[in-house]
Amino acid sequence: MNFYLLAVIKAAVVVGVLMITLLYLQWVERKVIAHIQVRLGPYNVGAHGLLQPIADTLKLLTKEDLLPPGVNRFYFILAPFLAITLSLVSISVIPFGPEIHIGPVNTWLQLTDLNIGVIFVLAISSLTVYGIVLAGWSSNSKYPLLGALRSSAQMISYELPLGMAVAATLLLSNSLSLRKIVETQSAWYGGFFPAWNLFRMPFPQVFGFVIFVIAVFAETNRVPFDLPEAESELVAGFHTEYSSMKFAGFFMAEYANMVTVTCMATALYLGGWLPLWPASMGSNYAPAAAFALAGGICIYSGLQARKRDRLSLSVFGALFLLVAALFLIPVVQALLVPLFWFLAKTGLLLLLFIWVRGTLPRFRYDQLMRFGWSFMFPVAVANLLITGLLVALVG
Amino acid sequence: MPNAVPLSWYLALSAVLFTLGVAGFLFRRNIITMFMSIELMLNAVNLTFVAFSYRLKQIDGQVFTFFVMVVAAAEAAVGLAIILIVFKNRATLQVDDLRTMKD
Amino acid sequence: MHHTSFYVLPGMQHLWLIPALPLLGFLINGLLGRRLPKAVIHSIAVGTVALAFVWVLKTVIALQPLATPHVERYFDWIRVGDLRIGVDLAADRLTAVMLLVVTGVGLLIHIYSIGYMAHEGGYYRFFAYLNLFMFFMLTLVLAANYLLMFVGWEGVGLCSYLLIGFWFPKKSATNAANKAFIVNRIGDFGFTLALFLLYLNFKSLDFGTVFSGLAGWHTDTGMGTLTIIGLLLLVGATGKSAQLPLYVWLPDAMEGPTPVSALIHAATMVTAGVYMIARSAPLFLKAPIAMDWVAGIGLATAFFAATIGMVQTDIKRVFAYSTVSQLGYMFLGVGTGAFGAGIFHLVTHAFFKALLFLGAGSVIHALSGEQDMRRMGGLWKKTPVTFGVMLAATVAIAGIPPFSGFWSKDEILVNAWQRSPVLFWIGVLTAAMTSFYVFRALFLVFFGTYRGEAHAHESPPVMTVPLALLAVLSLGGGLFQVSKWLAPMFPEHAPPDSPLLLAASISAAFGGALVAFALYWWRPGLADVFARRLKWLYVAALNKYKVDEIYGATVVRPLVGTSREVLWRGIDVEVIDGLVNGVGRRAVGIGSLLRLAQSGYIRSYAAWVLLGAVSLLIALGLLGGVR
Amino acid sequence: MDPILFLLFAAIAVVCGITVVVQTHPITSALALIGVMGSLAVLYLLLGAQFIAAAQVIVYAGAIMVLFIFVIMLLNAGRERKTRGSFLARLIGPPLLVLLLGVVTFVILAVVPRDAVVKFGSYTGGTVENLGRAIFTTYLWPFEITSVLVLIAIVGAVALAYKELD
Repeated sequence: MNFYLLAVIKAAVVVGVLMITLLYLQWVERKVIAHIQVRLGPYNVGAHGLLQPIADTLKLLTKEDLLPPGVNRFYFILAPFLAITLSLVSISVIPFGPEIHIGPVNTWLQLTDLNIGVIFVLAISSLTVYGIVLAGWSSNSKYPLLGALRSSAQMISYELPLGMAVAATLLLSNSLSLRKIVETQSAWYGGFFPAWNLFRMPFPQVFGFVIFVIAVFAETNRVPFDLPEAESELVAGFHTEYSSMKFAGFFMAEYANMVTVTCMATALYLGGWLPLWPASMGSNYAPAAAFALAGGICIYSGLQARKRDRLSLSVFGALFLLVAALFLIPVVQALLVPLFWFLAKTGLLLLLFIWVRGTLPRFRYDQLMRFGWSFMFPVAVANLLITGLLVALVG
Repeated sequence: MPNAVPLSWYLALSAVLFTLGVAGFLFRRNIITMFMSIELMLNAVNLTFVAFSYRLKQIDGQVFTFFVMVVAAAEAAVGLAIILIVFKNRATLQVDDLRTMKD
Repeated sequence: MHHTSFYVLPGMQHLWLIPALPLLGFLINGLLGRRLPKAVIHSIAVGTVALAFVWVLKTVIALQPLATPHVERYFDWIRVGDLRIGVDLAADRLTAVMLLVVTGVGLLIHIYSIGYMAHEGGYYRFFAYLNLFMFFMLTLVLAANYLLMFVGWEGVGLCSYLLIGFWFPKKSATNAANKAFIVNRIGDFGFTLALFLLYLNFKSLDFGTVFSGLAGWHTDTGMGTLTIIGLLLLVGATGKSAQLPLYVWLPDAMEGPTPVSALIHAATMVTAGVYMIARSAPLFLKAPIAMDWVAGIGLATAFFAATIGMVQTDIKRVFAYSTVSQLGYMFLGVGTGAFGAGIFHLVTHAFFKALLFLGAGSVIHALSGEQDMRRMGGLWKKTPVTFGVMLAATVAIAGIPPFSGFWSKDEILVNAWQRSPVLFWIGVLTAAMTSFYVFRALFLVFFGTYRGEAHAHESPPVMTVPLALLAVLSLGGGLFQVSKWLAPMFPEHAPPDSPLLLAASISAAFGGALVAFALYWWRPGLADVFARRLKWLYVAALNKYKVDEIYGATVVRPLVGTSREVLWRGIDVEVIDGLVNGVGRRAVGIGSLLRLAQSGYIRSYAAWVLLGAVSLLIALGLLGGVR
Repeated sequence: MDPILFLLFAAIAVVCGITVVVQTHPITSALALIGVMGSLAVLYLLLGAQFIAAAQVIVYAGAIMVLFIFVIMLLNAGRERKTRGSFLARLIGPPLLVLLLGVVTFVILAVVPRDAVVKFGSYTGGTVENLGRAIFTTYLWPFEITSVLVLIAIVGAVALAYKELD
């Protein structure tokens, strides 16, 4: 099968899935936060507000795309595109799963595997700052400018601990290709305990993982590091002046970045598509079980839910059960189980993002900087040094 | 169309870029732009390094490029700090205004 | 090039450690001494020297029997064309003797200095200099080629300069230091010329190469060349070893602290000339004329200095002239082909002369700075230990058998007799005079009634213990069969020691002692009587024959005059300054032109740079390399 | 395929380079310069220098140019004024530039053999492994010294910036 055609197909699939994910990630976030705050969240547009994202998108599309006076038109328009493009590019090296065989076709569940994949992602993420900076500067307005300066400073400051943490995992996996990094984590300690970099001997990357997560919170300008768009002081930060689709662009960019970094975390620390326990112990049936459980819960809660939810919930339940059944088919299993594991891990991390947003207050700017430079950075360096030392001694 | 590029094309490209850098240094009046022209020249030279490293199938050229990058980073840090001070003291970025050594 | 790298011979002895250790001490004290407490300073200084001494012992024992020279090549120092000077050290029997003397006596003097310098300023400076001196002296002794030897040679000169001028606030001290340095320079000039000639004729400065190259020299022309080389070396030696006519610096050198006089200006440095001639023995043996000159100058110096020494009243000066005279003895020895005897006398002299100086130092210390013998006397009660060691040293130098001085001196005299009886008789006379002035000093200082007013007190043990050790060496030093041990190195024609000669030298020794006894103890008045009778002679000797004044009139003043009138007023002011100022003026003129180019526009400068770069490119690309 | 890629990115590089020079607004020049750097990174990839390509993006585009843009934004540097200084540069500049380009091209054409071609993938030595090995063995000393240089630069920049602050 033609290389280019295959590549195009894969790209199409990935982008499509990603777009839907981005849409519904917002829905999930709103729902979860709502429930954290004991609200219902979106509820009326479609069952449980399932159509809310689409409605929002339509709204943004139809809104007037206004260009404030005095802006630097070219950069003002360029900025959001830059942001979203850069945020989408790095997804192309993420390995979602192992090599699969569909009839005559053998392919990896990955767009492309660079032998410098990790560095590639770092490089791209080091560029994302431009979108924000340009937006802030070209808006020709003080809040955006301040927000842009803040966020770029913040990104640059947190890129160092990020890179350091990643470097430590590279020492363990001894490769820069994300695919190989995942493959090196496929061992089992004692036949059942996963040798993910998170638990990897000689030096489990627990600290590295924590640092990584905190750093990407800052990289993606998420709570508690969302100062660039700290509405209480900067209105909406760098995208104050933006409206309609360009605003949506930044929005998407932020969520795309979230997805990317969670995928990175999964691949670097959580063993990518590898199961939590070996297939010999029936990990292949975990998806089925999980979906079955979810379906059960839905149906059960549907049974004694109010009239309006009764139908929708049981429909969901049925769907879940169907998926569970699907996962029992060997062929499908072979194809989708790794994907399931990958998405499960990523999804949990995304939930963490949302959860934190619902829980933590925002940092003050000086706190942010001090934390980044005088805590994160030293810890990351120490982590790197210890790892290197142990690898040199033991490995 | 042959599926290969003459090495001389790469070198020619770097020559062009270098000349552009020099031109920028000569004809721009803004310190920052001139500084950027210098970076442009550095990049041009890097290209030749890498090209020759390809030609000789030796890594050394790339090592030099690496060093050039490091030095460029250091130079940018200091140079920009200096520019900040110049602006602080003179409130201008126009090189032609900065000639107190003369008068 | 095997010797370009630090390669290890079978049985590598790491000779380099011997000089390196004192150098280490010098570095530590010189750099940090200002902050270190005195205890640390002198323990470092003494410790390093002690270690060096131990290492010397170990090496000498390890290298037994040392029949052939043991050479260690470390790395190339100079390599120009066919000239190759390596940093090579060599050890043979001669070196071994010198090493033992230098480190051994040096160690004792270091210890002594702890007590002597206890109350002086610049404590760390003093010990740093001493260590530096040890470094250079050991380099001189260990060097395996003339140039490295010359390095040590100059180095010890430098240290001697620094230490003579140790009390630089004293004008006389600085003058003495300058004098020593300049006079030595004259000698070194001869040495340098000798080195050039050696290289011209042997294409090398390695001892081994040069001496093996000598085999092919029989022709008279060759003899001529060798004679010239020998004479030039002799000039160098007369400078360093204070022989006629360049001895004048040594008496003044007594301005330095007494331990310095003992170490540098009695025991070690001043004997460098003797060592150098002995080292060049093969060369001198092929140049008999030069040999005769060595012997002649040696004997003349010995006699001449002795006459001066007889009448001096400053105790240190007496011993200074005595040193000059004894050095003359050594020259006489090596000059008459008795290299072994010369070195033997060098060793014994190192013992008793160091002892004399240290003893004198102890006396001066006891009398808190008094140096005039006329204001001493009767000290044997107050400072018994000092008296005892001084007595030992006196009998040793006077040649009273069976003490060390007698043996070495006797050997030299016997060899002198071999060459010609005249040499012998003058030598005996000198020996008598030597015995006279040392006993004179002894009587004046320790007997009779005390003529000074300072309150005398015995020195601390840190000073007296080294003295005692040196005393033992001075008395028993004759047991070291140095010349026998060195015999394999030199064609020693061990002459029959006839009873006549023996009697002559013994009687000379006792005669001198008796005369001194008579004049300064039995009939104190007699001395002045003699002085009045032979007034002209006495005064002449007392004023050191006005040699310094003569030099001043004939050499120094004309030199200074010409320098001032011609070099300074003429060349410097007119020509050089004129040139400089002229250049300056031109520069201003040119600058005023160039200033037009300085527009103050960075980009103009950039344009200039570009112009230069492009023209360079054109030069390289079109005229140069391409195609 | 190769020539297309090369020509494409070479064209981008040259156009961006020209933009750097002719544009009077610093921001534009800066972004154009980033463009040059990006396309050069691609060319590095074609030359089999993957790591250098990535480093090019991280260091130049990601760090150095960010600094530049920072400063431009901080000083809010607008279009440059037309000042008529340095008559000389305008006088001898253009001919010299032409000459420079001419000479260099001539030399290149003269020296580089015709058969020297670049074929994507025929040399992939620029891996992180090789580069790291070279840096930490052959070029260890330069590398260490460079670290000192960077330290000095940091200190210098901080010192200057402080002065700038108060």
